Amino acid sequence: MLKSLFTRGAMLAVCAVSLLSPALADDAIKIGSFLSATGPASFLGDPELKTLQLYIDKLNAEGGLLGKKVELIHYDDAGDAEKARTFVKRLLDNDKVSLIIGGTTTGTTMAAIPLVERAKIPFISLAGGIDIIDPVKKWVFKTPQTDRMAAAKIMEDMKKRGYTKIALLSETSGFGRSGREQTLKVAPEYGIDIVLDETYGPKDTDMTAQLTKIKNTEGVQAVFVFGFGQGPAIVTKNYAQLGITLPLYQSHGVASNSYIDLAGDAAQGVLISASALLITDDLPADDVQKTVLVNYKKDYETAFKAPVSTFGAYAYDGLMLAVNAIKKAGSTDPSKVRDAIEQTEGYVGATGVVNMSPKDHMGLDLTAFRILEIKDGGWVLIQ
Amino acid sequence: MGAGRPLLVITAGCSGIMFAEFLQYLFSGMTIGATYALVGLGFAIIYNASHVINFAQGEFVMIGGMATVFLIHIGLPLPVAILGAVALAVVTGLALEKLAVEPARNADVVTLIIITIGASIFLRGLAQVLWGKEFFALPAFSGNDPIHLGGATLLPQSLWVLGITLAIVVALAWFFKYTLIGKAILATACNADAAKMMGINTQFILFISFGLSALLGAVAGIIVAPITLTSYDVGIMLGLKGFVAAVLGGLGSAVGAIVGGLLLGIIEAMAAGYISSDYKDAVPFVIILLILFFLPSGLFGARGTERV
Amino acid sequence: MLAKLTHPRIGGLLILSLIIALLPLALPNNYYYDVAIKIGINAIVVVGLNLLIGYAGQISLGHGGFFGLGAYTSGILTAVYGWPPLLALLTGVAVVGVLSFIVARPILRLTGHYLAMATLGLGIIISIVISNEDWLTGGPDGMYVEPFTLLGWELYGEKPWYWVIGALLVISVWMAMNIVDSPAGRALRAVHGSEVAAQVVGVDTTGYKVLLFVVSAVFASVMGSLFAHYSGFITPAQAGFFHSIELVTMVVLGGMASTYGALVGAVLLTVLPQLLSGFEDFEMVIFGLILMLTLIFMPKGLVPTLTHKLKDWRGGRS
Amino acid sequence: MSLLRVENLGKSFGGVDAINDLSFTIAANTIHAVIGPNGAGKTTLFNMITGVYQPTRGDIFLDDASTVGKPPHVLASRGMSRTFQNLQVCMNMTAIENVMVGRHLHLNRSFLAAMLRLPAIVRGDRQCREKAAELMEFVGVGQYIKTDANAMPYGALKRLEIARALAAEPKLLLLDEPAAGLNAKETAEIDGLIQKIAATGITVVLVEHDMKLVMHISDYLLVLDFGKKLAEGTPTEIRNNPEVIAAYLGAA
Repeated sequence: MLKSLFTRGAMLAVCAVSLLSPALADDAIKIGSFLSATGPASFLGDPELKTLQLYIDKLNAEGGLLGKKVELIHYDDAGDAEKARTFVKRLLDNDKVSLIIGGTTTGTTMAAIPLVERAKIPFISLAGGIDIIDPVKKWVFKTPQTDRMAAAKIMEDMKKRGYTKIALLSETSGFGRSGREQTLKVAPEYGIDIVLDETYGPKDTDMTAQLTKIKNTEGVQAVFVFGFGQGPAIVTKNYAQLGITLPLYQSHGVASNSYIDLAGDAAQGVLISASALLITDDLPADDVQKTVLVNYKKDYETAFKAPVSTFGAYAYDGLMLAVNAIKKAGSTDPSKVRDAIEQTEGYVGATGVVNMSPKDHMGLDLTAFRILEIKDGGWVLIQ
Repeated sequence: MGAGRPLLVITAGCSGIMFAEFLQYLFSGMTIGATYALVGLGFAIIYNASHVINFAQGEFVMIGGMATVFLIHIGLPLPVAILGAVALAVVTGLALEKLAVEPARNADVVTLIIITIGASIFLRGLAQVLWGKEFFALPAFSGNDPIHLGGATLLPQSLWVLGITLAIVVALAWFFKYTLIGKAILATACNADAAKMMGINTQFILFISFGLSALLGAVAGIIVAPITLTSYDVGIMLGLKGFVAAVLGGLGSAVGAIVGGLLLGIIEAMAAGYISSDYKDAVPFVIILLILFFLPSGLFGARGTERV
Repeated sequence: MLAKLTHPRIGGLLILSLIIALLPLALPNNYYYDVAIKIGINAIVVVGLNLLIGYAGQISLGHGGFFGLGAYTSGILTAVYGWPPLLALLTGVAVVGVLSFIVARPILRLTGHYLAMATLGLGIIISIVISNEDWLTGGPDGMYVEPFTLLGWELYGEKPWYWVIGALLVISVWMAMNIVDSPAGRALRAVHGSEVAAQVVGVDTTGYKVLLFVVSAVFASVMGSLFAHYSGFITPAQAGFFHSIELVTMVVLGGMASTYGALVGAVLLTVLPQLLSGFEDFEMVIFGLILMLTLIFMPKGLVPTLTHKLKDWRGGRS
Repeated sequence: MSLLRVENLGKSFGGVDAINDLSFTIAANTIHAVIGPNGAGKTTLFNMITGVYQPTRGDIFLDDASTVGKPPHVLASRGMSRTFQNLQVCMNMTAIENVMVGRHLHLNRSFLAAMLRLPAIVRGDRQCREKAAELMEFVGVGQYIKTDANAMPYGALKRLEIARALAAEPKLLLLDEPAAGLNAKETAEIDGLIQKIAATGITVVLVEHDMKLVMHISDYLLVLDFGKKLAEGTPTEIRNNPEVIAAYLGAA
């Protein structure tokens, strides 16, 4: 037994050496990535990783970039910021990548920022938190809309419908916490008063207690839920169970078909702020994003036989921004690539139209969000 | 008189809402608490047979829910899928005992804890590879139209959860009281050495208890999946809560585990409703610390003096 | 003289110092230094925890909480209130020391799984508080921490940290082994062997358990503080349940009641995720399997089992 | 003056009296035996004397000072030490370390000093180790000095417990069934050992079933039956006590 354990150990050691040593193909362009492909944020990280792999393979099949192969070096941080920090160090110091795309969550992204800033390597984050790009950090960019934008878009819609008193139910995950903070900040700008501020845990399986409280609070006109994963789906079901008839808003954290599948009939009439990807087929032909979205959706769904999600689209935009910038810079020189990303203008992406500037490292405006309503198990564009 | 009436109506309405609110918290708490109770019972059964805490208990819950979803997905009708899932969980439980716990029977308590933690990581990883990382919903057994009761609402599925939990408790009580194996398990729990001398195969008892608690876990996982959804990693939290329930009740006490589970669920719901939804997860732990400080062996745990 | 060298305290420390001194020759870049530093930080916590779990036989599933509390005390006091790092670290020690002392008596009256539950609960409460009070702690997304400075000298970058942590590791191992091989240490091991026997020869077993609980909590707090300054970024996960479990796993995997076992456990569990990262989705399956198999076949942990085998093998030859 | 005085002692477990209204005294420099059938409350009595259990009623005095309410380690520091019916050897330690634990009260117990391994600790430990080795020789397990406790035979472990108890340098030594599980030859050796211990001026109290041993070495006997005192006196008196013969010896 002991002997076999030793052989196993030896094999592992051999594996280790081959895994740890920098890849041999030195002439390839190395793009590093760390995503939460497993763990609580895996349903964000998983499509992100798949998208990166899909399009890098495509790129290579078409002859690569600047005449070189592109190599994706990816590590799974499982949503753990400390793991992410070590993997970023590994990407920077050991794998010597030219650019990093990754950070599924704001927490993992924040852990990476000091390292990329010090290493002076461009970094495109796929996480939502506004703190990532506000204040602007020289080497850090991001592709998803911020949580502040999500809050603003929803508040805008509420204001339009004349709601002034709402209840907020947010998740105690990083996503929900930051979303709550931004909502509390943005609401007064739209003259909206948050009369009840409740939370639920990311692993909670029952939110009827919080919803009962909301139901019994006088004067609430609408409810805004800020969370991702299964939580919002359970909230939606509990909402229907309690027979609450107030309008229910959800954030872009639920922007995938699986939310409708999970919540079932209870999702009828739910309003969300989301990217146009969810309504690709219904988009008017003259919508600027139409072609991009149709192609991405087709590519992804053919390759993985699974419905496309807006999270994968963040990775698509991240990769395209990087590719365009490397092409424009004509090299992988980090500072040239960084400048090129910062100069991105009019890039039509899967999330929105991106116009970066030294003051804006995301480059999206509120048009990147649409208000959708769930009707009969599908998404309908409201505005 | 005319001025008094509306006031009366308001107060009555107010207390009516308060009562309905309380009832709602109670329903939610009991539904989720029943799940904790079943998982806690699984902990108690294995603990009784071997003084092992099986930290992979939550994974049985996951296997129950996920396997049912998967079997329905490949086209089996719900009842068959449920049976299949329970069978899979039981086989996993038995294999876990045979392959992982039995070879290390004489190891330290902490070592066994870590072995079962290793097993739970392994099972979770396997589920993730086999069944994916998404969340799934099981269809409710009998629709989603809420039942209204005293101003509060209850899903038909909650009745299933409470009913099945009750049925299991009754069945277990019968099993322990009237079947040979049941009695043997009790005897082993009471005094393993004496049981061994009486000709009871304690090794076999441990084997059976793993199967039994896997069954309980799987059933819990299936009956709550329509309400709470399921995914490859639901076992972590449910396992932890089940352990809390088992300790709250006094480890090794079946009644304790049931009461502990229900209590835990109700405390959580009440804490979320009346205290703070931010701290509702901390409340059960504060309570359990206080209980352990004053009743070092839980609510129903055996109290006695160690013989030296 | 030779006999002295083969004594585990002296010979072992010599070898450990030698490894720490020579290791940089084999570390090609900062990433490797980073892993080495994390090994060191984990090892020091685990050496302390091993005194409690391995030697005194008291389970704790809550030491992640003390680590996190140390990290956040340092983080908050330096970043938000501008305190000097050393003072913040000592405040962390005081906070953790007092907290662990207050809870130790009621907690350590418990035995076995009840003790496990109570420490687990304590750790979880700490992590929930850290995660919820985001006005102070940055919430679940974590917070940035200033680098460690002492009298105007800034400790920054992997290489200096490597030497600091390396030196602390040698000192910690030396101190831990001193404790084990002393009247106090024998008393503790006797508590594990037979508590009542220890009591009737005059060992204040509760007193020692409390003391050890506090000492191991303080080990964790100090390393939490240093980790916060080294990494520059902390999240509530540092105080979380999984971190606590990870620490206990290091103790058990390496071998309980073996200070070098604690070191080996820290090395393995820190390096393993780095090795397995290439397996992507299979990482968890393989990790779980390694954990199970190791402990099923070596229930006493790696170091005690292997030294035993080595002894047998030597004995068989002579 | 008596070394140990027990007054109206009682102990109930869940309403059942294990010991009831028990009074007796033990004089210094004697060998005192407690006998009685199984379940008579002998071990319970020992546990109360050494502070492992707290009595429900009554009082115990060591050197005329009450011991009730004091934890075992405090009583140990007042000169009491004991062995156990069910072995309580620390199997996670070596044999000699077990004995060294016995000297706990006579050593520098400071944690800080131990952590820094101050010279005083090193010196104290060296002397302690020598003393422990002497004691192991004294009780007749000298050949196990370098052995792990879990590698020793049963008979040797019983003696090791005695050595550990002696290491504390007690005035009063309580031995709970020192000869249980031993063969005739080993029992005879224990007989000699107890007398040797008594000869050094230590007061010995023992619980024992082996009547031959008890009658041979004891100066004085206390007979318990169902938690009550049935008789006490010298071996000769006990041997001729009709009540004892009826209830105990006759029945056996």
